[in-house]
Amino acid sequence: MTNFIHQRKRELILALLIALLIGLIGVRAPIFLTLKSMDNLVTDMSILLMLALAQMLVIVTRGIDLSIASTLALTGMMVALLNHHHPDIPVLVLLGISIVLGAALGLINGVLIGVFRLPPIVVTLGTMSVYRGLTFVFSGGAWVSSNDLSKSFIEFPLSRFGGVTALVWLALLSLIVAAWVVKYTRFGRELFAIGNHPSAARLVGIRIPARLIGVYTLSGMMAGLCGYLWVARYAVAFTEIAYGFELNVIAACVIGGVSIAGGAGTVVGVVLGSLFLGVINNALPIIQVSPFWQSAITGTVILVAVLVNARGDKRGGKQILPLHFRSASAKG
Amino acid sequence: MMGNTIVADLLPQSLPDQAAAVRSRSDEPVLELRDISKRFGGVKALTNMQVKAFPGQVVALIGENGAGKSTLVKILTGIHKPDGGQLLLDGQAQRFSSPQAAMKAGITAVHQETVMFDELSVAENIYIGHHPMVGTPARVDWAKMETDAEALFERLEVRMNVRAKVKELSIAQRHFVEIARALSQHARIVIMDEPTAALSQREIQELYRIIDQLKAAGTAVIFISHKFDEIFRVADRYTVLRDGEFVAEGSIADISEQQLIAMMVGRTIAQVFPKEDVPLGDTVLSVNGFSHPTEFDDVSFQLRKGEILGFYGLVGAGRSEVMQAVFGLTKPSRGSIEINGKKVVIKSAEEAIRAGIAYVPEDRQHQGGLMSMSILHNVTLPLLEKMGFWLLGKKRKELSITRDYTHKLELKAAHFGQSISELSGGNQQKVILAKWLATKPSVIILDEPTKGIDIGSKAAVHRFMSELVAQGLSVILVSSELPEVMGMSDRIIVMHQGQVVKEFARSEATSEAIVAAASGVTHD
Amino acid sequence: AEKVKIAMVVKSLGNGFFDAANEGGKEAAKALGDVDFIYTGPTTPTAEGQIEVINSLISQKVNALVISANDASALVPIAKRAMQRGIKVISFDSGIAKDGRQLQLNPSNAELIGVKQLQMASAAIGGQGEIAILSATAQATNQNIWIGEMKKGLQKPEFSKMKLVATVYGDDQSDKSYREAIGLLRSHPNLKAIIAPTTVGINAAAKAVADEKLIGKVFVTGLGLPSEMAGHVKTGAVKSFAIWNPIDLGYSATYIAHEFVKGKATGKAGETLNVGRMGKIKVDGNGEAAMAAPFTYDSSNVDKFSKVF
Amino acid sequence: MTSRYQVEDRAAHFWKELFKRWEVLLLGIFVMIFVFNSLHSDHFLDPYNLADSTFNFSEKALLALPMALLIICREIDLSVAAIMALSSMAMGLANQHGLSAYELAAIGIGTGVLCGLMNGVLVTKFRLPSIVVTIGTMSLFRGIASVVLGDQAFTNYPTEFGEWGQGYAWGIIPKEFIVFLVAIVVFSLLLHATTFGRRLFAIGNNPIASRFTGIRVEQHKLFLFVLMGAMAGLASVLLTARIGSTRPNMALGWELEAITMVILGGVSIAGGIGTMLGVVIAIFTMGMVTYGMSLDNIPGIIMTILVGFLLLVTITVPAVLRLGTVRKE
Ligand SMILES: Nc1ncnc2c1ncn2[C@@H]1O[C@H](COP(=O)(O)OP(=O)(O)OP(=O)(O)O)[C@@H](O)[C@H]1O
Ligand SMILES: Nc1ncnc2c1ncn2[C@@H]1O[C@H](COP(=O)(O)OP(=O)(O)OP(=O)(O)O)[C@@H](O)[C@H]1O
Ligand SMILES: [Mg+2]
Ligand SMILES: [Mg+2]
Repeated sequence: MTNFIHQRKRELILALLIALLIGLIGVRAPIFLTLKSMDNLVTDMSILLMLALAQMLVIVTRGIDLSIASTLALTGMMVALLNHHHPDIPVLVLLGISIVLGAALGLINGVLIGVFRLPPIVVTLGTMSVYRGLTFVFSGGAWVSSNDLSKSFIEFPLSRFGGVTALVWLALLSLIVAAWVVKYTRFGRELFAIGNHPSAARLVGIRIPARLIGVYTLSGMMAGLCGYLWVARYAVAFTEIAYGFELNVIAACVIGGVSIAGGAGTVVGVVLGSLFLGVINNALPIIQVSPFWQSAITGTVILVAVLVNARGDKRGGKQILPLHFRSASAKG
Repeated sequence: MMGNTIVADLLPQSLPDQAAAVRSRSDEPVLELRDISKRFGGVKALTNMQVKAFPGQVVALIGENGAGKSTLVKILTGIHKPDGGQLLLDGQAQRFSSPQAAMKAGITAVHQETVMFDELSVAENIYIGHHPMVGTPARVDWAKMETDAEALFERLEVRMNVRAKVKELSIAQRHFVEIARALSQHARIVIMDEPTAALSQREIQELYRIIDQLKAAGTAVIFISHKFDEIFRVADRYTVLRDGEFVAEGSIADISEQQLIAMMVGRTIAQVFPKEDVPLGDTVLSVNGFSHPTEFDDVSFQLRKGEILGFYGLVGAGRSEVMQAVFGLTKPSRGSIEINGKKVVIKSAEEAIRAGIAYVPEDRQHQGGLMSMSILHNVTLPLLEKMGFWLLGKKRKELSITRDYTHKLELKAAHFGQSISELSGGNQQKVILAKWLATKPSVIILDEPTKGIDIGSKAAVHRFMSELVAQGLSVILVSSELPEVMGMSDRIIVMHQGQVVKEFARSEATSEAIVAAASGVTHD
Repeated sequence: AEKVKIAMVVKSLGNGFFDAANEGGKEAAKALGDVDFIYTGPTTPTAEGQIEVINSLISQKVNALVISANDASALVPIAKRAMQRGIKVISFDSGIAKDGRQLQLNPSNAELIGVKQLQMASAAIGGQGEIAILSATAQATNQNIWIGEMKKGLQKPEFSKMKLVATVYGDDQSDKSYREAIGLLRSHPNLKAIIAPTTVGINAAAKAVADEKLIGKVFVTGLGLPSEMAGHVKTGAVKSFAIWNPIDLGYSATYIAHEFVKGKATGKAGETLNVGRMGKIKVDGNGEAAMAAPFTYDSSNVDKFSKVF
Repeated sequence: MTSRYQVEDRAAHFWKELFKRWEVLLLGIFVMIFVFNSLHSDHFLDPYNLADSTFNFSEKALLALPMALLIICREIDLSVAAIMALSSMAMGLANQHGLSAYELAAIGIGTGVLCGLMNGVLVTKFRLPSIVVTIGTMSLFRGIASVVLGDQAFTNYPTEFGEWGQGYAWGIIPKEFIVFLVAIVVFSLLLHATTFGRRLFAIGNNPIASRFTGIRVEQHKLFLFVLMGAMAGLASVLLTARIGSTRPNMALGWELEAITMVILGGVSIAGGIGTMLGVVIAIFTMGMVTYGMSLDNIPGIIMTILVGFLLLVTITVPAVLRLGTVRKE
């Protein structure tokens, strides 16, 4: 038990903080504590959580995927246009298409990073611009708005099964899959090994390129899926959707204790990190904090969270993002 | 071999059929390399190299730094692809397209670099890359992985918590994890690239025992070391290489150390520890009551001008930590330093250098070398302060300093603009030594200065130490090699668990007494 | 003869409103015959982006600039430089400060726009109850002017039973606007109407009301494009909304710019401008001219217009 | 004592190596783009137009130069654009009290220094990864500007102040551009001709070994963050002067543009490698690409595709070549 507390110290602190925060907000605005409000909160944070889970797997390998928001926008726009022009394609098919499209975009990242050994931050910075630009090209800069979209397309994310929205079900499913991948698959375990010591991972025979291709494809897939969900949920698609959202996703991971230096991170932490941001985003309008304060508060929260997380964690030789193949040639 | 490892056959000795089969034709090499060549850009690492490994025998690969030993290991394990030549397994030609292929073929290695995943558990470190799987859909079988790992350590007779994260282990414990990993893979051929470099005397004995177990089970072992006592202790055969080329091979029983050395360096080396007597001067450095909350306690010693002061102890005794505190890298909780009788406060390495102290760290990859910088920039780095703010037009001066010091150490490199990651382990160490000598210190602390250095260069380092003290420098030599400490030191301080337990004058030092003190045996 | 190069610089590309204005501009160019019409703007609605675009237009030696500004004062220096080089500068929709343009063409009059929105809200909720405003970014010039006008309007007796309880900003991001709208609905259980004088905001607010199952209890109104709003009118989340005709606005601005280039207009106070098919418009003392009152759309006409813009 | 080995002073194929260098490749791209633009557009080669085009990138370039130093040192600062907004806000506040242009500039740069100090302290004293710290301070700095400004804008800066951002020297060269040129010289010398610069490379290469070699790693990093802040403050002074107005959303997204310039310039994101020459060529290349395209009225977002593509291609081509040679072995 004490061992458990010791190992899960970060998560426990974070969970306590969130409980405290929810309590405080509840005192100020009791309406926040209603079931309906909570339902709205979890629905609202679903997309963030799904993307953060995928991003965690990427960060664990010492990588980063800055292109997710652009991937989301591009696939969202594509399925919206598809729906506009061919309203009879069933939603489930569109869902599948968005996943495949996202996977293809992620695959490009994966190949550049895994096969050509390019730094993830640079590659995804590049594809971030390219994918966002392509969204503009395909849409001609025009909106696809609710009137252009079919009813079933728009309704799916918020349709309820057993009283819970489809968004939340999908997030739960992603959560279970992510937890399984991390704990019980070779793929997941090897991602951790790669992040811990890339050159050593190569020496024990881990196929790093294949694993990296896999993880970036997965990240793209998730972004693609969220692309459909986002567009359907807000019933509109345009070039700028989810602009800058990748930073929220990374912030959720970081708050959840995923080490940007790679090799460490837990699914529980990511859930808590997403919840934290979700609570703040949802509560500020409700407790009527001046909108001008929101950005400053979010920034402070991120800083406090990393300060709390970082105590006692002295990893030397940190880099912006350590690379996979750098130390491979360093001999000893 | 993927998912169905059985505890009972983790160690080859419990594979009677295979072992018997192998033993029956032990005059046939299980592994043979023929005419292997490998270049890295312009560097010829190996030219027509050949090696044979026989089941149940240990073959020692002997060669100077940069001779190509590690490169050979990497070819054997599928990490590098040879440019030419043949690799025969049981007489069949093979090509390894990947590390997995080599592993499947039964070849595993304990590499010269540490291959450890800090955030993962001990058990997982052993099975990473070949996790046992169970069920459909297949999932990692944690329970089996942990029991198997426990069984492995039981066989090795090493105590280990297999659930602990590797970052919590000591250096020696990590080494056993690496060995356990090699054993976990049913290897028929186990390669060990300088496995003893970081081990203490007692742990080395453990390793010998494990190697004997492997031999008994019919495993072929390829053993790389620069220490001849070890080679003569464990090896059955030897293969010597020089500058990437095959020189000779044969049975260890038929050869002497001197002959091996001669083949290896292409000449004879007169004396390995040429300590010259130098008259001792006044005390230059005096450390009084140094303490640290966790690493060491109440350490005091004096160093005189022209003296070589040896520090001996088992790995983890805290010698490095003391030296790093003297050098201003960590803050002692108590204690003071006097230089030339004057009290000084040293709060950073910069101040230590200014006070005339140099520290050559033991971990050359992380603490010593700037791996992707050039030889030139590595050597002149600590001198920058003296060069002033502007560097314009000082390249010639930098070059001449670099040339001077690397020349003395017999550095083998193509040019000074080469980044040191391209050098062999031993040559990297020489660059780092050159860097510190160039600061012209009055006290130089050498932490395992000859770790991983070949015998010829080792002699050069020792000769150089003698020269240094002859010029009036003082040297602190931290070493885990008993012959080196005894051969080179005027005085020997022995540490045990963070404390100075005994001090020996050169005349009264015997290896038995020193080892006993280092192991914490008190018998006064 | 030499063609007249007229460039329309909008707040950002990919905005349905400005795309429609572009149509109007092209129409005017065609009608005038001797015009080379350029439609451009930055990708994100920032003043710096617009300045870069204007910089390159100056290099191309266009004859006139027709600008909807992201920041009234930030564009003044670059617009002045354009004028120094003999380029006519006209602002439309969202204006440049007086020094930086020769004429500002308002789509309508700010007071009319403010009052119009109050009227629509009042009609939807029976004249009384709590209302809130969901704006774009806190910096948008025109938004702030209209919000100011609405606040003034609320002092009038006919709107006295309506109470403005909050003004929030969705930054023209759909997720933020949506979340802000939900926040409004949560924290003000008695809220009757949300006025969103921005196309992203009105969409998000309508979606939020629909998702919260508050259709019929809370009404959304404001400024939006028929093509984007038709769906929400059908669900009943929006009873009516308003917008001036952006095609006419683009047409007029382009037409007037041509008049300036040809020396037929100067922007003096009291001058009467000839605006082709739109008739004549008078310049007021501030160098501004107003086009027309905003037009109201509801279920009776939205389908017809949604095909146009 | 003589060594058995001969070590040359420098690589035998020194000149051959030189042509494989990133900077040479980039220079080639730059020349190609320049020639293409001149042939394609009549307005491009006009000296006044070329001079004016520098307005579009001079301030971003001032961010890119210190960013290169930070990245060489294995750190990054994503908050630079937010620092610009906060500095501008501080100047706007000061301006309301009627301070002179010089005092305003001092306040702008001073605010930048304070912001940089905060980043630096969080990174060096608390040992937090800079990418995380600066994501946080990015929100915080812009947030403070937004709290203070609300829905207002600060305007009415003194004429003399505006002249720094809008004015020309000798009637043709923008004053901003001259500031940028001076900064190029200063930063190039700092990185390549001083012990300070050499130490930055060492730190980027191996911070632990650098510390063991007597380099005060943390102080150097702290200084770089402060320098970055100061330069962001300077960029803010110029931008505020140029547009004469302060809003919380100013310079939005510039941090990524500055980082793109640095990476395009061949600075390794892993630290320890890079030259100022490369960064400067990259800045001009990007400037000319976007200027050439904007003369064709190509929308900015299409330009971002091209810049993203350029970034991917310039890093991929050497990687593909490298992979090719590895295969051959
Ligand atoms: N990745 C590489 N790139 C370039 N050169 C290399 C590389 N790996 C090895 N070399 C060169 O190949 C030669 C052989 O190196 P290797 O590491 O095999 O030596 P070694 O015998 O293991 O030496 P040591 O005893 O010092 O470990 C050296 O000259 C080295 O510089
Ligand atoms: N339990 C441990 N967990 C993690 N690291 C350890 C542990 N024990 C020792 N180490 C590390 O191993 C290295 C060697 O230990 P230390 O420096 O204390 O011993 P030493 O007496 O200097 O030994 P030597 O110089 O022979 O290696 C140090 O870098 C230390 O941080
Ligand atoms: Mg070796
Ligand atoms: Mg030690």
